[in-house]
Amino acid sequence: ASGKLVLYTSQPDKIAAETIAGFNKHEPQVEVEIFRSGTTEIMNKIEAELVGGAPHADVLFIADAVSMEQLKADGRLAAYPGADLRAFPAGTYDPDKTYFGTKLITTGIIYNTAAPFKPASWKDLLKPEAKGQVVLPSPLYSGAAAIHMAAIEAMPSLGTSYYMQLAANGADAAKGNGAVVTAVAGGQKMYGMIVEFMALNAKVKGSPVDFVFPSEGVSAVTEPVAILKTAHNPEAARAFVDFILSKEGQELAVAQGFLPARTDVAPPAGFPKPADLRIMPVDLAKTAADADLLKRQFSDLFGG
Amino acid sequence: MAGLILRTVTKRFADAAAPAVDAVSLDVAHGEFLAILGPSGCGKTTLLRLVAGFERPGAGEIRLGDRLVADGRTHVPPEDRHVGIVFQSYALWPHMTVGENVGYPLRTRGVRGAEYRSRVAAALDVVGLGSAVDRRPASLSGGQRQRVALARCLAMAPDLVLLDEPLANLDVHLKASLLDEFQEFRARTGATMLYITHDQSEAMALADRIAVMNQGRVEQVAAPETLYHAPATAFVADFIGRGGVVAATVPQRADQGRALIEIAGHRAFVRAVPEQAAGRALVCLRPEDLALADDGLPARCRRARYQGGEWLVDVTVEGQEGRPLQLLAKPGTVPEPGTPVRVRISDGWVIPG
Amino acid sequence: MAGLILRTVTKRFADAAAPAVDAVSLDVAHGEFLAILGPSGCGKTTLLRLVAGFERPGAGEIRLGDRLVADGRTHVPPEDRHVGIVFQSYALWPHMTVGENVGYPLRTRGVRGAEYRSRVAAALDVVGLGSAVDRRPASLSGGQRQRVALARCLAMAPDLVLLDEPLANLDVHLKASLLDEFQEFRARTGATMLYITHDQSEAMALADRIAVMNQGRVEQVAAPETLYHAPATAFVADFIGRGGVVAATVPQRADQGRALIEIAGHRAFVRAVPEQAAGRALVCLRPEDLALADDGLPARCRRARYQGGEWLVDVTVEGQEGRPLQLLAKPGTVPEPGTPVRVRISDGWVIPG
Amino acid sequence: MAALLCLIAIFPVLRLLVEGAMPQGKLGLGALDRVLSDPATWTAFGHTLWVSLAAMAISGLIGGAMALVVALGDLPARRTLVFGFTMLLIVPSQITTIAWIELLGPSSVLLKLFGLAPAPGARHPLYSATGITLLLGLEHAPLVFLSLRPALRVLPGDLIEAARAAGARPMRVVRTVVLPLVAPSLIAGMALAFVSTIGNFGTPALLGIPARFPMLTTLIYQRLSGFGPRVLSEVAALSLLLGVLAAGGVLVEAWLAGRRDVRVEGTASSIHLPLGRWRPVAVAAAWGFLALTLLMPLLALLATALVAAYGQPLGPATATLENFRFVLFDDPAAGRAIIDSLGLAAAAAAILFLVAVPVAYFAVWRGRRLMRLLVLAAELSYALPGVVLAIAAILIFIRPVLGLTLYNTLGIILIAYLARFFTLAQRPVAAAFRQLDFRLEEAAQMSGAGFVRRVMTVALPLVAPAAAAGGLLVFLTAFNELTVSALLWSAGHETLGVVVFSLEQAGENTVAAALASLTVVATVGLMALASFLTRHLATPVLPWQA
Ligand SMILES: Nc1ncnc2c1ncn2[C@@H]1O[C@H](COP(=O)(O)OP(=O)(O)OP(=O)(O)O)[C@@H](O)[C@H]1O
Ligand SMILES: Nc1ncnc2c1ncn2[C@@H]1O[C@H](COP(=O)(O)OP(=O)(O)OP(=O)(O)O)[C@@H](O)[C@H]1O
Ligand SMILES: [Mg+2]
Ligand SMILES: [Mg+2]
Repeated sequence: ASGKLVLYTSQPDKIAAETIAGFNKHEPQVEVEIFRSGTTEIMNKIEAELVGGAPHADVLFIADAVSMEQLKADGRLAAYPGADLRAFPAGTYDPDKTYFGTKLITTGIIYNTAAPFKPASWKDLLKPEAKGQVVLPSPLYSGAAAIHMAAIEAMPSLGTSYYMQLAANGADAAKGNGAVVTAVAGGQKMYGMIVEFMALNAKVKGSPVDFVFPSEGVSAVTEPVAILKTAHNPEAARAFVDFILSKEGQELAVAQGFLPARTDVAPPAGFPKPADLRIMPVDLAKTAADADLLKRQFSDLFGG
Repeated sequence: MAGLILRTVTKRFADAAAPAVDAVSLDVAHGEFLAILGPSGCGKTTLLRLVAGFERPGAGEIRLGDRLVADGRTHVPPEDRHVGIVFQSYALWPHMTVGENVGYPLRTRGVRGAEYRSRVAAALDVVGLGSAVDRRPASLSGGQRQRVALARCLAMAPDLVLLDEPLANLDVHLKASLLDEFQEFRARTGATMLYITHDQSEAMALADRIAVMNQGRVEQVAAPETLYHAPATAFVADFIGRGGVVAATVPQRADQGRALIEIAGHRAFVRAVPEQAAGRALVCLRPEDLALADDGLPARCRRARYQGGEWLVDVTVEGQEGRPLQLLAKPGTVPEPGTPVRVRISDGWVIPG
Repeated sequence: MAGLILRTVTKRFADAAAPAVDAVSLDVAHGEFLAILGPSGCGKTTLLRLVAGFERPGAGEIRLGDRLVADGRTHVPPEDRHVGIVFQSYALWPHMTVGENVGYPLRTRGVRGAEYRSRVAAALDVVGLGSAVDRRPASLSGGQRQRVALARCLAMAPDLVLLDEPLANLDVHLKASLLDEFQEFRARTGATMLYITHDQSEAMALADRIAVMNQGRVEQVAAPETLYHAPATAFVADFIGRGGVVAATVPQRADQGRALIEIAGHRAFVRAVPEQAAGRALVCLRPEDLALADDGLPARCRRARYQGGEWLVDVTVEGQEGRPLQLLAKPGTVPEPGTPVRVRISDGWVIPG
Repeated sequence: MAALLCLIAIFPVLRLLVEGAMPQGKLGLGALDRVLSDPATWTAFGHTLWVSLAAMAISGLIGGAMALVVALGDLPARRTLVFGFTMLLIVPSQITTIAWIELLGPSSVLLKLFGLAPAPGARHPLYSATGITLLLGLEHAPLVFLSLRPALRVLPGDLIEAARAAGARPMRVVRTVVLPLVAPSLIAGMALAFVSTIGNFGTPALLGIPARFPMLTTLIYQRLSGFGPRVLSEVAALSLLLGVLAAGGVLVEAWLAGRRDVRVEGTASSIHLPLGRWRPVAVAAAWGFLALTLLMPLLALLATALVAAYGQPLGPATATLENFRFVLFDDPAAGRAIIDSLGLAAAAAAILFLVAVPVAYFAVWRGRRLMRLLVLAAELSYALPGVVLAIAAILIFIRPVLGLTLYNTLGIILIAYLARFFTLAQRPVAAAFRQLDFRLEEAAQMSGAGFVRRVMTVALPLVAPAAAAGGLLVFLTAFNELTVSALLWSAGHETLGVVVFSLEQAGENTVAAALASLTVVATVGLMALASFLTRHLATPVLPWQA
C-alpha cells in the first residue's frame, strides 16, 4: 500500500507515535497523518466534518466500542471481512467486522497509599471510611467509564443501586481518567475508578498510588480500530488494521503496557493472565442504544 | 480666491432651545482680517467650527473662495478645506513633542527633511518657543501650550486661518509681538483671517472689520472706527469700547449728520445718521466725549477705579441709574462716590432706528 | 488668620534646567488681594500649585495662617488646606452636570438639602449661569466653562482663593461684573486672594498689591500705583503699563526725590528715589508722561496703532532704537511713520540700582 | 479590512444559527424547542446567569481595586506589581484551580498548619456554587485590571486636584471623580469578565461537576461529548442561549457607558493619592494577593514539574529534571507546539491590535451604527464555548473557501482565534476612545490629515496603551488556549494547550507541568522582550511601563 493515511486516534502521543513507527516498518510507503485527541473530541470532529460534507479520516482508533457502535448504527463504518481474526476471542470484535478490539483496558480501583484501608471489592467504596473519598470518571466524558457503568449495572451483585449508593457516599465525578489519577495521586481523594494502565504507570513512576482488580471483576474496553466508509485510502487503511491485529502489532501493545486482545501473546509483567481476569460482561449494542439513558442517569446522580 | 461667504447659516444643538448660530450671513474678502467679538456663549466658536467643517449647518450655505463647502447636502470634510484653526482648548497631541505637534500639518503635506526642520523651527521661533522643540505638551505652562497651538496653525500656512482666542493666556507684551506676527504672516501669505477675541483693543488694532455677535446673530459688521464711533445698535454701543448708552430726546431732525439731543434738561450736539428723525432715541457717549466740568449734564458719581495713569469714573444721570456713563479723570480730580457732578458732552452718536 | 507666608520657596521640575519657582518669599496678609503678573512660563501657575499643595517645594517653607503646611518634611495634603482654586484649564468634571460640579465642594463638607441647593444656585447666579445647572460641561462654550470653574471655587467659600487666569476667556463686560463679584465676595468673607492674570488693568483695579514674577523669581511686590509709577527694575518698568525704558545720564545726585536726566542731549526732571546717585541709569517713561510737542526730546516716529478713541504712537530716540517709547495722540495729529518728532517729557522715573 | 474582520468574528455564529434552525439543512425548530422545554437547560441558564453576575462583581472588585491602588496609590515597586497582575493571565486556569483545591482541601498543608483543614471526607468547600463563583471571579480579575489600567493612565491630573482642593479625601476622590471618569473602561472590563465567565468551561468542569452544579458550558460540553455530535443542532440552540446572555451583558454595558460623557480635556499627568495609614494594608493586600494567586499556583506547578511522578512529595530524593529534559529534547511535539502557539498568539495579538483601533474608532468616535452592531455580534464568538466555535469553524472551512484550503492548517486556528478574541482586543480600545477629547482628532483633520494618517498618527498613539493591553490579553489568552484548538489542530500543527492537555489526559501530569512551566518562562521572556522593544516609545505602552 502507499499514499496518505489519515488516522484519528485517542492513544496518548507517545504510544501513537510508536504504533505508527511499527506500522511504517511494514508499510514504508504509507504516510500516516495523525489527529490525536480525546475520544469525545474525535467524535465531535468527525461529526462536524460529516455535516460539513468532507470527512477527512480513514481509520479510527479510539478507546471504546460504544462510540463505534453508534457510528456503525449511523452507517459510517466500512466492514472489513478480510481481517484475520483467528487468534481473537469472539466478543472482542464486531460480528459484522466493522470494528475490531485490539486490547483489553480494564477499569479497577486506584487508591492512594495513604488511604485508611486497601480496597478489595467494588463494595469497599461504599464503606463509611471511604465517604467523600471516592472519585470516578464521568461516562459523559470517558467511553471506558460508560462501559464500566453498564457493566456494573449488569452485575446482579451490584446492580443499578450501586451508583446511587456511591453518590450517597459522597463520591464525586471527574472529567476523565486523567483527572482521577490526578485527584488520587495528589491526595485530594483516596480512591478512584480508573483504567488500569494509567494507575500502574503512575505507580511505576513513583506516584503514591496502587491499583487493585476488584474481586467482583473488572470492566474492559477493547480500544477498537475501524475503517470509515468515506475513507480516501481504503487499501492503506486495511493494511493498518492488519498490522494492529497482527502478532507483531499486539506485541507492541504489550511492550507499551497493555493487555493484548490476541490469545497467543503473553501479557506484560505484573498483569494477571487475561484468562485469570474476571471481566464483567457488557452488551455493547444495548449499551450503545441505552447510552443516552445511562448518561442521563449518571448526570442526575453526580451532576457531571 | 480664499474669501469666505456665509449665507443664513444656522446651527442648533440637539438639546438646545435657541440656535447657537442663527441665520448668520457674512462676506469676508480674500486677505481680509475679520475679528469676531461677542459675549461668552454667543456662538463665536460654533461659527468657527462651522467654517472649519467640524459642525454641519442646519441651514444655509458656506463657500470658501468659489467652492461650496457646506449646505443642506454638501459637506466637504475639514481635512479638505485647507483651513487652519487654533482651538480655544489648544488640542495639542500629548504623545508628540512640541516640534512634532507643530510639524504635523507639514508632514501631511509631504514636507520633509531640511525644509521641514527649518519651517518647524521658524514657526516656533515666532512664538518664542524655539528651545522647547523636544518638550512634551504636558510639561508646558498654559501660555506655552497656547503658543504651540498657534505655531502649529501658522506652520501649515493655510489660506484661511481661524483663531479662537489665540492670545487669551498671554501677557500683553507677548500678545503685542504675536499680533505683529499675525500682520506679518498675513502680509506674506495673503491669508484670510477670522479672529475671535475678547480683547477689543486687540480687535481694533488688527482687524480690517469687526463682526459683533450676540445670541447667535451678527449685530454689526464694520471697520473698527465705525463700530466705535457709529454703533448700529444699543448692544454694539454698549459692548464695544467703554462709556455708555443713555436715553435722550432728539427735538428735531438731524442736519448734515449732526443732531441736537436733550438729556435731563441738558442739551448738546452729537453725530447722527443723516436721516435721523426727531423723537426719543438712545445716545452713545464714550469716555473721551465726556469730561468733568463746572457746567453740563447733571449727574452723580457712582464709583471710580484706578486704571494705571488715570481713573475711570462711573456716573449716572438722574432717572437713568441703570445706564451708567464712564469718563476719565486725572488723579487728584476724582470726585467721591455719591457726590453730584457736571459732565460736559463734547461728542456722541445717536443710535439709529 | 488665613494669611500666607512663603519663605525662599523653590521648585525645580525633574528634567528642567532652571527652577520653575526660584527662592520666592512672599507675605500675604489675611484678607489681602494679591495679583501675580508675569510673562508666560515664568512660574505663576507653579507657585499657585505649591500653595495649594499639588506640588512639593524642593526647598523653603509655606505657612497658611499659623500653620506650617509645607517644608522639607511636612506636607499637608491639599484637601486639608481649605484652599479654593480655579485652574487655568478649568478642570471641570465631564461626568457631572454644572450643578454637581459646583456643589461638589459643598458635598464634601456635608452640606445637603435646601442649603446645598440654594448655595449652588447662588454661586451659579453670580456667574450668570443660573439656568445651566443641569447641563454638562461638554455642551458649554469656553467662557461658560470658565465661569462654572469660578462658581465652584466661590461656592466652597475658602479662606484662601487661588485664581489662575479666571477671566481670560470672558469679554470685558462679564469680566467687569465678575471683578465686582470678587470684591464683594472678599468683603463678605474676608478671604485672602491670589490672582494670576495677564490683564494688567484687571490686576490694577482689583489688587491691593501686585507681585511681578520673571523666570521663577519675584521682581517686585508693591501697590499698583507704586508699581506703575516707581518700578523697581527695568523688567517691571517694561512689563507693567505701556511706555518704555530708555537709557539716560543722571548728571547729579537726586534731590528730594527729583532728578535731572539727560537723554540725547535733552534734559528733563523726573522722579527718583531720594538716594539716587549720579551716573548712568535707566528711566521709565509712560505714555501719559509724554506728548508730541514742538520742542523736546528728538525722536523718530516708528508706527501708530488705533486704540479706540486714540492712537498709540511708537517713537524711538536716536541711538536707542531697541528701546521704543509709546505715547498717545489724538486722531488727526498722528505723524507718518519715519518722520522725526519732538517729545515733551512731563514726568518719569529713574529706575533705582 | 476592519469590517472584514468583524465578519470573520460573527460568521461562525451565523453558521451556528443556521445549524440551530435547520439541522442538517432541513428547516425545523425542533431542536430549539427541545432545548427550551428541557428543565435542565433552565437550571443551567439560571446557574450561569447568577454565577457570572456574582463572579463579575468579584472580578470588578478585585481587578478594580488592584488597578486603582497601583495606578493612584503611592505604593513601592508599582511596576513589579503591575507586571505580576498581568502575569496572572498566563497561569493556566486549571493549574490555579487545582492549586486552590489543594490549598483549601483536607490535605492542605497550609490549613493543617492552622488546624483549619476540613476533616477528611468532608465536602470540599470549593466544590460548590460559591467556590465556582469565587474562583471565576479571581480568574477574571486581570481582565478588569488590564482594561482599567490604561484609562487611569490618561486621566488628567487637574481633575483630581480640583476634587482635592474641594476638600475631598482620596477615597472620596476615587468614588466621585476617578471611578465615574474611568467608568467606560471599568464597565468594559467587567463586561469582558462577564462574557468570559459565561463562556468559561475549565473551572465549572473542575469544580462544578463534583459539585453537581451544571452551567451552560458544561451542559453543552456534556451534550456534545455524552450524546455525540448528533445533537449539534441542540448544541447550537444552547449556544444561542449563551449568546443571549452575552448580548444582554453587552447591551447593558453599552447603555451604561453611553449614559455619561466622560471625554476628558487636558493632558494626562501621573497622579498620586496618598494612602496614608492604609498604605501598609494596601501593600500587604497587593503582595498577599499576588502570593496567593500567582506565586502559589506557580510554585505548585514547579513542584509537580520537578518530581518523577505526580503526588510524590518534592525533596532532594525525588527532585529530577527528567520532565524538562523530556519536553525539551525528546518530545518533538512540545517544541513545535511552543513555536506554533507563540506564532499564533503573536499573530492574533498583532492583527487584533491593529484592527481594534479603526473598528473602535468608527464604532465610538464616528458612532457608525453598522460597526457597533458588528462589534456587538462579535461578542458572541467570545462567549461561545471554544468547542462550539471550533465546530462552527470546521463547518465553514472543511471545504476550501475562496479557493483557499485552511482546514488542517494553522490558518484555521488563527482565524478562529481572531474571531474568538476580537472582543478582548476591541473592548479596552473602545473604552479609551470614549474617554478621549475628540478635538485632538479635529486638530489633525485641520492639519489636512486624511483618515488613515489620522488613525495612524493620532488615534493609534493615543489609544496605544489600551490597544496594547488588549493585545496582551489576546496574546496571553491565546498562548494557553485549548478548547478551540483541541478540534482544529492537525498533525505537525499542535498548540501548547493541546499538548499539555494530551499529556494530562494520558496521566503524564509531571511532564505537562514541566511544559507549562516552560510556557510561563517563555511568556515572561516575551514580555521582557516587548518591554525592551517598546522602551523608546514616547508614551509608555505596556501596562507595567511607567
Ligand atoms: N510638569 C512640568 N514639567 C516640567 N516643566 C514644567 C512642568 N510644568 C511647568 N513646567 C515649566 O515650568 C515653567 C513655569 O511654568 P508655569 O506653568 O508655572 O508658568 P506660568 O507662569 O503659569 O505660565 P503661563 O502664563 O503661560 O500659564 C515653564 O517654563 C514650564 O514650561
Ligand atoms: N456641543 C454642544 N451642545 C449643546 N450646546 C452647545 C454645544 N456647544 C456649544 N453649545 C452652546 O451653544 C452656545 C454657543 O456656544 P459657543 O461655544 O459657540 O460660544 P462662544 O461664543 O464661543 O463663547 P465663549 O466666548 O464663552 O467661548 C452656548 O450657549 C453653548 O452653551
Ligand atoms: Mg468659544
Ligand atoms: Mg499658568
